[in-house]
Amino acid sequence: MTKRIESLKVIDNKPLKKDFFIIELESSEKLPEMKPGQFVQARVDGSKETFLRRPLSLHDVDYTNNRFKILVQVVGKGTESLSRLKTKDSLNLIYPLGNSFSLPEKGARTLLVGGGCGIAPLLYLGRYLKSHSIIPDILLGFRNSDRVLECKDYEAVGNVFLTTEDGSAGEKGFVTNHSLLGKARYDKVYCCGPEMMMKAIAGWCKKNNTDCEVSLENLMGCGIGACLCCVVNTVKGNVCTCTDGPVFNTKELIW
Amino acid sequence: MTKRIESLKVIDNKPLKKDFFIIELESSEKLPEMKPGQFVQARVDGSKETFLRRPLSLHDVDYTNNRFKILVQVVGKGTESLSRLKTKDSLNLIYPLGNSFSLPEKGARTLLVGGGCGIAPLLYLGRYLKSHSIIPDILLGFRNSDRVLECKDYEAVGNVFLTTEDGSAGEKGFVTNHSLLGKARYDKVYCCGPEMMMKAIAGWCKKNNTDCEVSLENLMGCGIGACLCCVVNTVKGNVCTCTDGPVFNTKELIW
Amino acid sequence: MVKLGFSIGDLQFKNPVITASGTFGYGSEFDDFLDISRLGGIVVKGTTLEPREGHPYPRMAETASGMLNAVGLQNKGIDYFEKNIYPRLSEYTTNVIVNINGSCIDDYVALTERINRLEKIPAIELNISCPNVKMGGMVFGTNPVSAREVTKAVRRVCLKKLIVKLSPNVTNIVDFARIAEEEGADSISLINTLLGMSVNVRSMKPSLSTITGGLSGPAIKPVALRMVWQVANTVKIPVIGMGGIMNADDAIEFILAGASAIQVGTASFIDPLASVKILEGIESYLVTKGFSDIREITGLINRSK
Amino acid sequence: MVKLGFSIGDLQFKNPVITASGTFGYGSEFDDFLDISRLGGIVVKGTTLEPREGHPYPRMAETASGMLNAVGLQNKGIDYFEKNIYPRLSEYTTNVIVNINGSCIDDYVALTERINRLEKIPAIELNISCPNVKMGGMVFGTNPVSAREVTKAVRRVCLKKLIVKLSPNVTNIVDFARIAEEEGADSISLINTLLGMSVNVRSMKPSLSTITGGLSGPAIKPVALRMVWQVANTVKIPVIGMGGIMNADDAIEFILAGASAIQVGTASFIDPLASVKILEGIESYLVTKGFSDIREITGLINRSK
Ligand SMILES: Cc1cc2nc3c(=O)[nH]c(=O)nc-3n(C[C@H](O)[C@H](O)[C@H](O)COP(=O)(O)OP(=O)(O)OC[C@H]3O[C@@H](n4cnc5c(N)ncnc54)[C@H](O)[C@@H]3O)c2cc1C
Ligand SMILES: Cc1cc2nc3c(=O)[nH]c(=O)nc-3n(C[C@H](O)[C@H](O)[C@H](O)COP(=O)(O)OP(=O)(O)OC[C@H]3O[C@@H](n4cnc5c(N)ncnc54)[C@H](O)[C@@H]3O)c2cc1C
Ligand SMILES: Cc1cc2nc3c(=O)[nH]c(=O)nc-3n(C[C@H](O)[C@H](O)[C@H](O)COP(=O)(O)O)c2cc1C
Ligand SMILES: Cc1cc2nc3c(=O)[nH]c(=O)nc-3n(C[C@H](O)[C@H](O)[C@H](O)COP(=O)(O)O)c2cc1C
Ligand code: FES
Ligand code: FES
Repeated sequence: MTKRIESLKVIDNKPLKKDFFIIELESSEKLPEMKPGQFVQARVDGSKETFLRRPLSLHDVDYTNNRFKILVQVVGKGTESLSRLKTKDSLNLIYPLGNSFSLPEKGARTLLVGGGCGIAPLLYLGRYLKSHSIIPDILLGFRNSDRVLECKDYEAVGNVFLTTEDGSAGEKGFVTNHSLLGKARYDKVYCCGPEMMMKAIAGWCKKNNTDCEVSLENLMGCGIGACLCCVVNTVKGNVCTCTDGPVFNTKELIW
Repeated sequence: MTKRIESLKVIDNKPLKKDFFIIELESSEKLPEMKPGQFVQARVDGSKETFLRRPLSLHDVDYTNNRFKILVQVVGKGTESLSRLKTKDSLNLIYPLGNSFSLPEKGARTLLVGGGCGIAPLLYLGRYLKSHSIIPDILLGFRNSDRVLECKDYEAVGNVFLTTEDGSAGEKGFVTNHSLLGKARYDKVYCCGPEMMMKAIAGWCKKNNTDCEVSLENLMGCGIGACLCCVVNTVKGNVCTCTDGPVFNTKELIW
Repeated sequence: MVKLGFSIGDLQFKNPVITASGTFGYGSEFDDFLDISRLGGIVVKGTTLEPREGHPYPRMAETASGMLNAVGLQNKGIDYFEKNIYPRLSEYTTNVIVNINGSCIDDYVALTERINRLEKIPAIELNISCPNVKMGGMVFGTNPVSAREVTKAVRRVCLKKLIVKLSPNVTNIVDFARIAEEEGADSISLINTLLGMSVNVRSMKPSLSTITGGLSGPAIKPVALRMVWQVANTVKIPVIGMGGIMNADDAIEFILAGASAIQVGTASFIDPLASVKILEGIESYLVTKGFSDIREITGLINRSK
Repeated sequence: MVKLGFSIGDLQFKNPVITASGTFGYGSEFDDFLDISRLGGIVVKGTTLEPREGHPYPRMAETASGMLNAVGLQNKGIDYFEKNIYPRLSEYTTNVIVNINGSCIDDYVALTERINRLEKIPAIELNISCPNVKMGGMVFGTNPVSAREVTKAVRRVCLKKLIVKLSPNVTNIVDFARIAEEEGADSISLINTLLGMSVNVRSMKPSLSTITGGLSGPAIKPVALRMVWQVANTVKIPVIGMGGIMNADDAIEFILAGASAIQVGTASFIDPLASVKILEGIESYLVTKGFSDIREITGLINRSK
């Protein structure tokens, strides 16, 4: 899979609730093959205060039109600057980067768990699973109803369940508190979100003997395996999140 | 005269020939008194590569609408970034700064000489002179006809003469070569442009016993007299261009 | 209300935001923009015994997130200061500190004695990184022996609080901090500018008339912060941190690393209101985080180990 | 065609653009983006005798126009390098230089001897600013005595061209350059990272697991340029300049200040094509300015005095 550096056209930048927004990008060339879990490194041109690129997951891919989407949450200077991109602006990316979520066995009972901006890669993963005839449960956690994103897209690929920390939408509490986890049984769980959440889900999976893949959001210097800044400690020692990950089976991680 | 820091509304950003453009700004408050020769310190928000503000002269002032214009030439990163400002963007300024051109004696035969972006302050100066019933000759020098700006505004305040280095418009050569300087006699000359040009004009004035004021374009750290980086050597020692200038009578300068 | 004060010995500062020498003129340059008496203090321009013209133009070059300067201590000398500037300065209800500079120890001592008699100046900042000195061109602030000598000599005569301002252009900043403390400094401020350079590729010449100059601004913040942290972990006297502080978050980094107060330098060139905004930002940070006294967070990263 | 080549002794480089150690992996990370054989050379990751895991995450923090890293020399050791990486590297038709690191002089010597037998490696870059060493924690590159010892010991066994890479965290860089030259270095490269620090004000903790780390990027360029200029004016051997070079203009500043070649570091993280763009930019600068050989502008600012 060849990586490339390209300035893509911003087709649309749609603000969602609160600090979230979705940027749709178009390449002037044929898109390379891009897998769920992979990410891009976005250059932030509009901000005096950022220096490095910012890693962002593939949210959805439309090969027909050579377009894809990223879903971003404003957490600091870089994402704030990206939120100001307008239709017709361009965004310089290095992509596609990283490994990807693995395909579960046929008929596997599958759960996707996402929190905050960690929900971003799950849509494209859901579509991918669906194309392989797997309809996952999708459990999404948010701070409060102000931040609950429209879930229509997700509902098209699976059965969506919600939690909010304050109970203002869906069940109250963290994703790990959701009643689903008390009832259902899964063969495979995919999870992306804050580290604390991923660790909790990994713990639950371990207890239930469920295979679990997480997508890590480690700080990145380069995104291409050159700086060794993004490491995570695994059973094989320190490996790069950007090339050996961002997706890891939790069995490999020393958490 | 009180200085202020304000984010002004960009009413218009009109590209002129080649690298020149005029930005019109509007204040939400009543404009302070602003004199010809004074300048603003513009914050360059859109550029990763600039750190300090950029000094720019008042090109024209419209008190009725609380608007004023700056005329800018792209020479580097900061001016390039300013050239991309759009209507409705905002531009943060500290203004008005510096001293101003002095009013000549009644009926003084007056010449304005400008080169490159040094023509910027001369329009407002011309209006000011006109309001005091002085109609100056205005001698403008450009690299070549590609860069000759529309002179209608200037023609409204004086008699415009042109030079280009390659003779593609007006007389050929530098402003100092213009035949006007061989014929006419002046009591007062005002000059702004590249240092070499100003020195040449100052030399001509000295020879002809003509009083001469120049507006210096020294590099500035702050624009408000705090950093002492913009100094020019005068008969009184090193003084700040931003507070004691930018306008100096050439008699004061050690050139 | 959050408590923001700190003190150097018995000298109280109402808050930890001070403006840095050479970047805030004599205060009056900023009167149009802010009420200077709100600040914890101001350090005025580097002052010398005799008037100085400074270095020739060009003295300044912009760099990535920073600037180089080669002002060369241009100032009108202590006589002029005492007669023409001091009277106005003494009307501010904040601590006005004089930054002193000399070409030899005698100069520093003589200057200190002159300032001793200025009642409204509560402290001296001893700048020991002046590049032009007698002793074989060795810079005071980068030679431990001369750093000790000048501090000792000034301390002997100094009736004010003595703040020693360190140069960052050294292998081991901690050595110099120890020397200052041993010789009786009441406080240490750091960092002064890093020695840097820039070349204009159009003209193919150095950007500064002096070739090298002092680097300031956010570019140097990581180095400044590291040195402040090292020094704060070494000495018992209060440390005043500076170097690239542009906003409240930057200031808080220094405080968390152990600085009792901070100085705002180059930031004031870009935003004359920077110092006041930083003060307000520190206050609201403390409120948001639920602290009632800034001292609860001073050096916090060292305590939570 | 403009002449861009330079040489270290009899070792020819086709052009002066080299990638810096620790920022270009082993080259293969960049194969998708550029033809590495176009470059003057590449310096591979810092290599040690034994494999190293490096420091714990977090190892990186963004700063104004720069970044801090605390990678801590993570690498798989010389055995792995020789067996698994060297064969592929030796296919590039450019100079592949190995950056060597040790905890004590014996390590450096042993590593040098291992590299001696790798035919396709024409030069060693001796990194003497490794922070973890035996001798009382003193860093090789900031102590003149140990800097001399390690250079001498490596030179004694080294059959390759020896480039000594200096640490900028010293009072007087010229002392270290002289030592390297006296002990037989064929070239000097500088600067390595400046020691810096950053604090996360949200978590109120240091940003790096190691608290302090190495600062790189445009922020440090003025300091790097100053040191390169000082060193180029001192030694006769070729100087390789680096520190914050992002584009051709930056590179040309170093060359005008006296660097015979430059290394591109952090820039490659943001633009993997940076090195090649810099090469092209240097070439077109020379053409525009009417020079036919880069050596006409090497150190030009020192000649035009
Ligand atoms: C592989 C990968 C995929 C990602 N995908 C997405 C995505 O699809 N959508 C999305 O919105 N975000 C995603 N992220 C996270 C995103 O990269 C960060 O939120 C972004 O880089 C923050 O940049 P900023 O300039 O806005 O924040 P900064 O101003 O740099 O930082 C603001 C605050 O957030 C903290 N912070 C920043 N980045 C991280 C991080 N990675 N982990 C923990 N704390 C951090 C900082 O320490 C600081 O306190 C992904 C990260 C990775 C590694
Ligand atoms: C009081 C005053 C009034 C001014 N009024 C105007 C105006 O009305 N319109 C206008 O277009 N410009 C004006 N200038 C000049 C303007 O400030 C500079 O052109 C601008 O700051 C350059 O910024 P930049 O980021 O585009 O260039 P940079 O990228 O900073 O520099 C590009 C190149 O230009 C050189 N350069 C930059 N500034 C100067 C300078 N001041 N003198 C000599 N060389 C310089 C640099 O050394 C470099 O080689 C004025 C300057 C002063 C001091
Ligand atoms: C233009 C300028 C002039 C300075 N003059 C002095 C001075 O006279 N005495 C002094 O001790 N420091 C002087 N400094 C250093 C600052 O006080 C401060 O130590 C340094 O700039 C780092 O802080 P900053 O990055 O916030 O600017 C000067 C700095 C600048 C930029
Ligand atoms: C992530 C990272 C890792 C580095 N690893 C090494 C190393 O192993 N050996 C070494 O000599 N220098 C190392 N360096 C320093 C660079 O080679 C270079 O000297 C420094 O980054 C300054 O150049 P720059 O500003 O262009 O990056 C590293 C730098 C970075 C940013
Ligand atoms: S981000 Fe640089 S190696 Fe992973
Ligand atoms: S620009 Fe700072 S004093 Fe004039």
